Amino acid sequence: MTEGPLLSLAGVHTHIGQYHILQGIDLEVPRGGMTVLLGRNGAGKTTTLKTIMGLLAPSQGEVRFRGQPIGGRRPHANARDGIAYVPEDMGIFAGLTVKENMTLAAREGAFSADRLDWLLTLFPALRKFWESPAGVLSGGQKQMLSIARAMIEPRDLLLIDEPTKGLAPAIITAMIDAFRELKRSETTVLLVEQNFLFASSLGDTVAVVDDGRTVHRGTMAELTADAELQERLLGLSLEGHS
Amino acid sequence: MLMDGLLSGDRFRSPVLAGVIALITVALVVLPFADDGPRALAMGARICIFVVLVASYDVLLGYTGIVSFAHTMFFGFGAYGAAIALDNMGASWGAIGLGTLAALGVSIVVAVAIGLLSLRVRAIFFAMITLAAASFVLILASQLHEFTGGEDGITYSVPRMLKPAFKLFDGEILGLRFSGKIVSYYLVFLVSAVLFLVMLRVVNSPFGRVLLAIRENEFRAEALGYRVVAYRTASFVFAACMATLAGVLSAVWLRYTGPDTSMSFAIMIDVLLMLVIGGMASMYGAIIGVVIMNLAQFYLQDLMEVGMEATISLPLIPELIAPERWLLWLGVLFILCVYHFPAGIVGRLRGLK
Amino acid sequence: MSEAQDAAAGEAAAGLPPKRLRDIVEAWLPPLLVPLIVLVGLPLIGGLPQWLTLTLAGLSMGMMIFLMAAGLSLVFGLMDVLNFGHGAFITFGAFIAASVLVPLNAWVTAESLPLNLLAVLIAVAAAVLFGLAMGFLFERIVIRPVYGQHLKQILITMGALIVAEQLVPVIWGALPVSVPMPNAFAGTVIVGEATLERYRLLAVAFGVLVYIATYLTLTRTRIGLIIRAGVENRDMVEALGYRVTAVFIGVFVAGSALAAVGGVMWGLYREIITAHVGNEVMILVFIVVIIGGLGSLRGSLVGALLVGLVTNYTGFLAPKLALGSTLLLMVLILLWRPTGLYPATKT
Amino acid sequence: MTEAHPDSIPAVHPVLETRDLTIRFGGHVAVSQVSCAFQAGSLTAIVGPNGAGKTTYFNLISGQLRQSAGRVFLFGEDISGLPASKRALRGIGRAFQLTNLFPNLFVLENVRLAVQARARAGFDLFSVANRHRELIERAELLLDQVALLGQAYNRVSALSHGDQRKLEVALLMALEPEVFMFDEPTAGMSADDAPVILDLIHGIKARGDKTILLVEHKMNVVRALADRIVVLHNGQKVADGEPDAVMGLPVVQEAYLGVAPGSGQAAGS
Amino acid sequence: QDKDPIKIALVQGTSGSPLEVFSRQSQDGFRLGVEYATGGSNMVLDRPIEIITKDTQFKPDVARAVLAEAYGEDEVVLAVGGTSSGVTMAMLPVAAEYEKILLVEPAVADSLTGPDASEYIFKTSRNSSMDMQAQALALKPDENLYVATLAEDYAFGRDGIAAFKRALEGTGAHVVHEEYVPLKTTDYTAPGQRLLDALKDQPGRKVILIYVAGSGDPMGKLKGMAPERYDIELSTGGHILPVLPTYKRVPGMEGAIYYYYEAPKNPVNDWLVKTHQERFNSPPDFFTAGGMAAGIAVVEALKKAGSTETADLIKAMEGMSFESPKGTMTFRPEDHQALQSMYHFKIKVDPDVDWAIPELVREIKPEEMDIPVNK
Ligand SMILES: Nc1ncnc2c1ncn2[C@@H]1O[C@H](COP(=O)(O)OP(=O)(O)OP(=O)(O)O)[C@@H](O)[C@H]1O
Ligand SMILES: Nc1ncnc2c1ncn2[C@@H]1O[C@H](COP(=O)(O)OP(=O)(O)OP(=O)(O)O)[C@@H](O)[C@H]1O
Ligand SMILES: [Mg+2]
Ligand SMILES: [Mg+2]
Repeated sequence: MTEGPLLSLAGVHTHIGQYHILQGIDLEVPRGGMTVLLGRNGAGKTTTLKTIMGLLAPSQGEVRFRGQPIGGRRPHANARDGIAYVPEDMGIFAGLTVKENMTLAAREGAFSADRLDWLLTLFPALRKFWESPAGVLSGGQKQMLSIARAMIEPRDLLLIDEPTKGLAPAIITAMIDAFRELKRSETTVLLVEQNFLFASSLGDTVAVVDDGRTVHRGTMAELTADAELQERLLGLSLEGHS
Repeated sequence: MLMDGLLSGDRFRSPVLAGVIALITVALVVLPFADDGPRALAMGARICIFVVLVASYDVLLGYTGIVSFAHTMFFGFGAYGAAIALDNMGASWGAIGLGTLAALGVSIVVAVAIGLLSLRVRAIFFAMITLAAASFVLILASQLHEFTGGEDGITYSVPRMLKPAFKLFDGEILGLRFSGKIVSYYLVFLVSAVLFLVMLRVVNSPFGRVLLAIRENEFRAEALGYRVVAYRTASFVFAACMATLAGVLSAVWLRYTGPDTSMSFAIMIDVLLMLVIGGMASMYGAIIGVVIMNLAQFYLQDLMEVGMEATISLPLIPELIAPERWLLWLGVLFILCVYHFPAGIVGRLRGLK
Repeated sequence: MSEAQDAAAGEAAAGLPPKRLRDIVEAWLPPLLVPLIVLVGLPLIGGLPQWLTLTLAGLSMGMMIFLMAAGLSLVFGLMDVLNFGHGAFITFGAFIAASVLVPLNAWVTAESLPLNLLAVLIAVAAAVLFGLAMGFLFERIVIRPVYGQHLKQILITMGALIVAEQLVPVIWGALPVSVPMPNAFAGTVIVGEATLERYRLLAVAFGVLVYIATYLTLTRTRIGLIIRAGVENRDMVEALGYRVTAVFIGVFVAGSALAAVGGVMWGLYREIITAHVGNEVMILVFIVVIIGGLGSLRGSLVGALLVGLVTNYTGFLAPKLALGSTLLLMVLILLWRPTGLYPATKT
Repeated sequence: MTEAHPDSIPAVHPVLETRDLTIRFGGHVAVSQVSCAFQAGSLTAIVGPNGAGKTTYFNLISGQLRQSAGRVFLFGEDISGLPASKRALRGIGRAFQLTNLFPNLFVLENVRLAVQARARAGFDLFSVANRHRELIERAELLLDQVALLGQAYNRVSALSHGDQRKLEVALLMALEPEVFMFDEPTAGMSADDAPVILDLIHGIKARGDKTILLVEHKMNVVRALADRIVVLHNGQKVADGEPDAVMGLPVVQEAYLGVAPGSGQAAGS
Repeated sequence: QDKDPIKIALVQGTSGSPLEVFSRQSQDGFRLGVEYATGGSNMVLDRPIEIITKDTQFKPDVARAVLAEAYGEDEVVLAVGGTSSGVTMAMLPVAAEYEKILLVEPAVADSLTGPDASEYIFKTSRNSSMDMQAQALALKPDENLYVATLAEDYAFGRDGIAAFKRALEGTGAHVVHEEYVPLKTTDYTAPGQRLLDALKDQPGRKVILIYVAGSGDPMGKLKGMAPERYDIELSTGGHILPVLPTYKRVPGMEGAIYYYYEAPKNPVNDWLVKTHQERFNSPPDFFTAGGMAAGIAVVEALKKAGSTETADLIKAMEGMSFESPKGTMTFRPEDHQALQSMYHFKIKVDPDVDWAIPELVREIKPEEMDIPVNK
């Protein structure tokens, strides 16, 4: 297997219907690290993840996974190849129980007991509602289910779209720990996140998207250190606001 | 401005569409002058009546998202109302009026009952309940044959003014003798036009917008303060009344009413076909769908006859395009329509730049 | 679905504070309905032989309807696809039975149960093959573009139905066709004073077989889960690594094959078939599927048996009501349980 | 900061009050005997862990769910039996946690529908909707306020997640209710866009006569806006009071913020 | 100018209903009839006959429009049709309006020559009264006969049973039970049980008379309930060829049939059977025979009238007798119904024939039947 980034996008364009949404995304996700994708609402972050997962087909440019081009490959093939996806709308199956939701994610059959235990300890609510239809979960609990589902089996690459939205601070703290643990197990993560604190405490590298284009790439350390850069790229003025 | 008012501000949003609708309207107006033969007139009148029927179904299906299979039942109430009144009271305008009122009364009661009882259940259940109600009424019509003439239907006569023998005035205009047939054609045309414009107004009113909202997301509509069941029932009743009036028109025009002209499931399917081919959630779609289907019904066979004769030596093909198989091709057209023009022909025209 | 919609739906199912007794009754009543009606029927009908005849006929008619409804229920319940074209598969199944059995006349008329049975099995196999092939095409051409859109499904499958019905006379000619009944199934079993056509026994056996096979497939495999999830969110199931498309085709094709088998059985029962033979029973089939609760196989079975019994009993007790009886049954059941006897989704 | 204090208004009745509000789902009690009164001009933040019952509490107030026990009062009147639509018309406005819009209608039409509901013009069958200039202008104004005017003629289904959240808020604003209920209005909103919404909420509060309920997990937002915090935990109200006092309570620190008492640092802020 | 063709319209449903095939049989028969009656020249009054077909699509409104078109625009001399009674009913007034003849074929209902029919309506097809009278005669009714009837619950079914009972009047036979089932019934167990219950304890000869149109098979289903246990016979009218295979279950059953190609013994029928076999490779059926009768009637009427004027034609046709595949038919002047023979049959099963053979017992002549005039 080649060295180099686990996932790379070069000059990716994506259309949805007649709309030209992505207009040149360049991205490299190093193996074993966590890359954070930042950008304002409507910038094209979600579209980028969908394009990688195969839910949208790029109209131009290259998507490579382990060096192999995968642009336009069907999502199930990507999933079997080791990519897991936590969509923005969580994508849980409301009519299925929590258990069934998880069962579907464990494609190889039975759960690994340890891993399940680890996830259920991380998200205790799931244990409580194990046999309930996922539709009755609270907003945050659905979010937890979606994340747990993506992590139930070891995967090489996790694509996660805004995991912390709707989660209580306590859970977010716990999740930071969990992600650190994941990182130790060599799982690569591409994260879209608005919660800068969460992102900055986990991310190694960052890319900022605006108007369907990558406008900045660099390390997280660089970005956290440079307030001016933050201001320019992200308008991180929340602190001073209210 | 006047035009805009008549059309309730419902823009064509496509020059082709505007042209086609204008053409159809003009064609319907001058039709008797061009061809006062029975087939042409029958087609013209059928188009007018079905425009009302299909448009009223569009209010339900396209705008409110209610799938009902009982729409022709209301059409039948109207037709039988007028027919039974004319049959029993003799050919008078009073009979038509009374029949209409009685039919509207029945339609409103039945529509409110069905609406309140069952508009709360899931769409598919509602569809089944209406299907059940419609087949029940159909059987009723055939069992109450003293009243309805059963399968044979009722033949009756209409006020003198509408009979072929009647002359509105002596002499001709542009070569057309204004017989009662022509008078009743124009009567049908005018009433249909008015009903159509009324429906156009309603779907473009604030009420119409609420119907769209309910179709899209009834839960949220309720949360905004719209009482969904009330609106749905209102929409159902309104559409039922319009269908009833279309039924009256049909009864007066045909001078015959029977299950096959008014209530049968075949008409329900025709209505569906017309609506979908024309384009749902657009009143103009109803016009286009009705015209296309009627042209097909009256003339596609002739075309296929030619085709069959041309291919008579080939295997299977002449079988497939025998004139009797015109329904087959209509079915194919229909599938292609749902497939390729999900918004019907109107949607397609509007999509063109 | 939005959270509050879920919540509202959940409320309906979960109900207010648990009332123990009521819960128990609610849970046990549906399966008990059939024996209950059979029991109530006896004093109403009066005579034991009449009651026995009607009950056996009702149950076996129910089984035949179930055979036709099973495919629809499967497709409807698992894939949420409302296939108005289902009737076309029944029709084609029946015509295929005729086409197979007529040339096999020697076997059909032979005085030998194995030969008779073999003839029927060949007809069934032909119908299954046809169902598989047509189902495949149907899914690709007609159904594929309209997953998740009920309205369009109704429309497009109706279009397909028209086409299919029109194709029958092109293929088989416009005259009614007779389906020869194999010798062994032609007679009647007489039990005391009660009678039962032998053919109905075959139908019951077939129905039970199909029920068990389908039930096992659905519970022993993950297919049910994948499909249910896929209906809610296809993309997500794909993203979990399943080839939803293939699974959906599989289920649809299986449903179509079942319909065709139902058609064979129905064609044999009707003896004379026309292009409308499938469509004629569709209202009944829809009613059964709805009474049962969308997509529940068990529900369809119970629903079909109920319909079979109720039509036979009312046909005997009050013939005027016979036709309305199924509709009435449906309305009553929907008033009691707005989502049918066995609602498939648990929310 | 110009804050209207609850007690500065002569409160005959609280605007909104719940008494012993309870709902059970089977055996699970999602909201348990919550009693709370909300005064005009106040902004109350409702916080609590995921699954604490916040959204369910909102559903009970706005009528999406029917309580198993307890009562809801609006201006002293018992509205517990009213359907959601009637409550909306009486002034209970609600934005949803998970976006809940009319996906195939234009963005403008979404807001227009809400404006029209407010104007009670729904059963107007015979006027032309497009001629109600005042309704349309009002809708446009609201879209402008949430920075969505540029998208007015896009279909909602083509909006990004964050933009849909903004529209959700615009619909609530359009209803001009007496009680505003926001369920995590800024979830998924970028740092650029969230302030727009927070400004709006702040603007409503500043008018001083509206009652605002806010569910929010971002502590900095809560601190900046709320003048009272109610904490729900396992469906029960476990704390209620001034922000600083409530945030200091051990139960909040532990169960909600997930930090050992006293360490004072929360990840979500 | 004399060579202008004489136009005749066949206004029948050829699409949209299972009955469409009957229309086509009828049209084939009509052409054969014209051919036969003109000696193969297709000329009458020295003018060629031109046949125009129009599809009613089984829709009354379409039917009226195309019939009016035929009369008004195509200027046909007369029209023949339609197939279903309801649609034909709707066509009647059009004939009166255009003052031209409508020859009803193959629709059956009595009401087509009833009060709504004008002087312009003639009918070569049989009517339900004939079916039932013949059926009654085929039962050889006497005091010893006990009948229970099964029919569909609508005008057609009830009228048929009424006609049947009329036919039994004065014979002393008893109708002990009338069972009506909803249209489109498929399971006949319940009505069958009621019929058995009603009949089984009666004395004498016990018969269940089945009068159900459409393609359902009540006879087979009733047979399945073993009525012979109680010495109950079944009896029903004959049917078109494709349905006759189902009669194999009831060997020996007797009833009356409208037409079976081996039944009538006359030159017209011989020619028809031979020609049909040659051209279509199958024996003729009900509606081929009916269509042929109509074709012959039209040609004979034109010949007799010597003109194409409607008034002349009506005068010529009233009381006119002509030879058809079913022997001599006569348009009776009172209601213009063509009186005709029916055939008493007994089912014979021959393993080498695909269908059950309704073997002729005897021809029931028109004079034997008392067909009411209900104008
Ligand atoms: N189905 C669609 N049709 C048309 N445009 C779309 C569609 N889906 C998304 N878009 C547009 O694509 C752009 C990018 O959307 P995307 O969802 O990728 O943004 P995002 O960066 O994830 O934003 P957010 O932070 O709000 O989730 C937006 O401007 C959106 O309006
Ligand atoms: N219909 C229902 N049936 C059963 N349980 C339900 C139902 N609706 C909600 N619940 C449960 O009630 C609890 C409260 O849910 P709620 O949505 O109110 O939480 P929340 O406080 O809004 O959480 P979050 O912050 O995650 O949005 C949850 O545990 C949920 O699973
Ligand atoms: Mg996004
Ligand atoms: Mg919540």
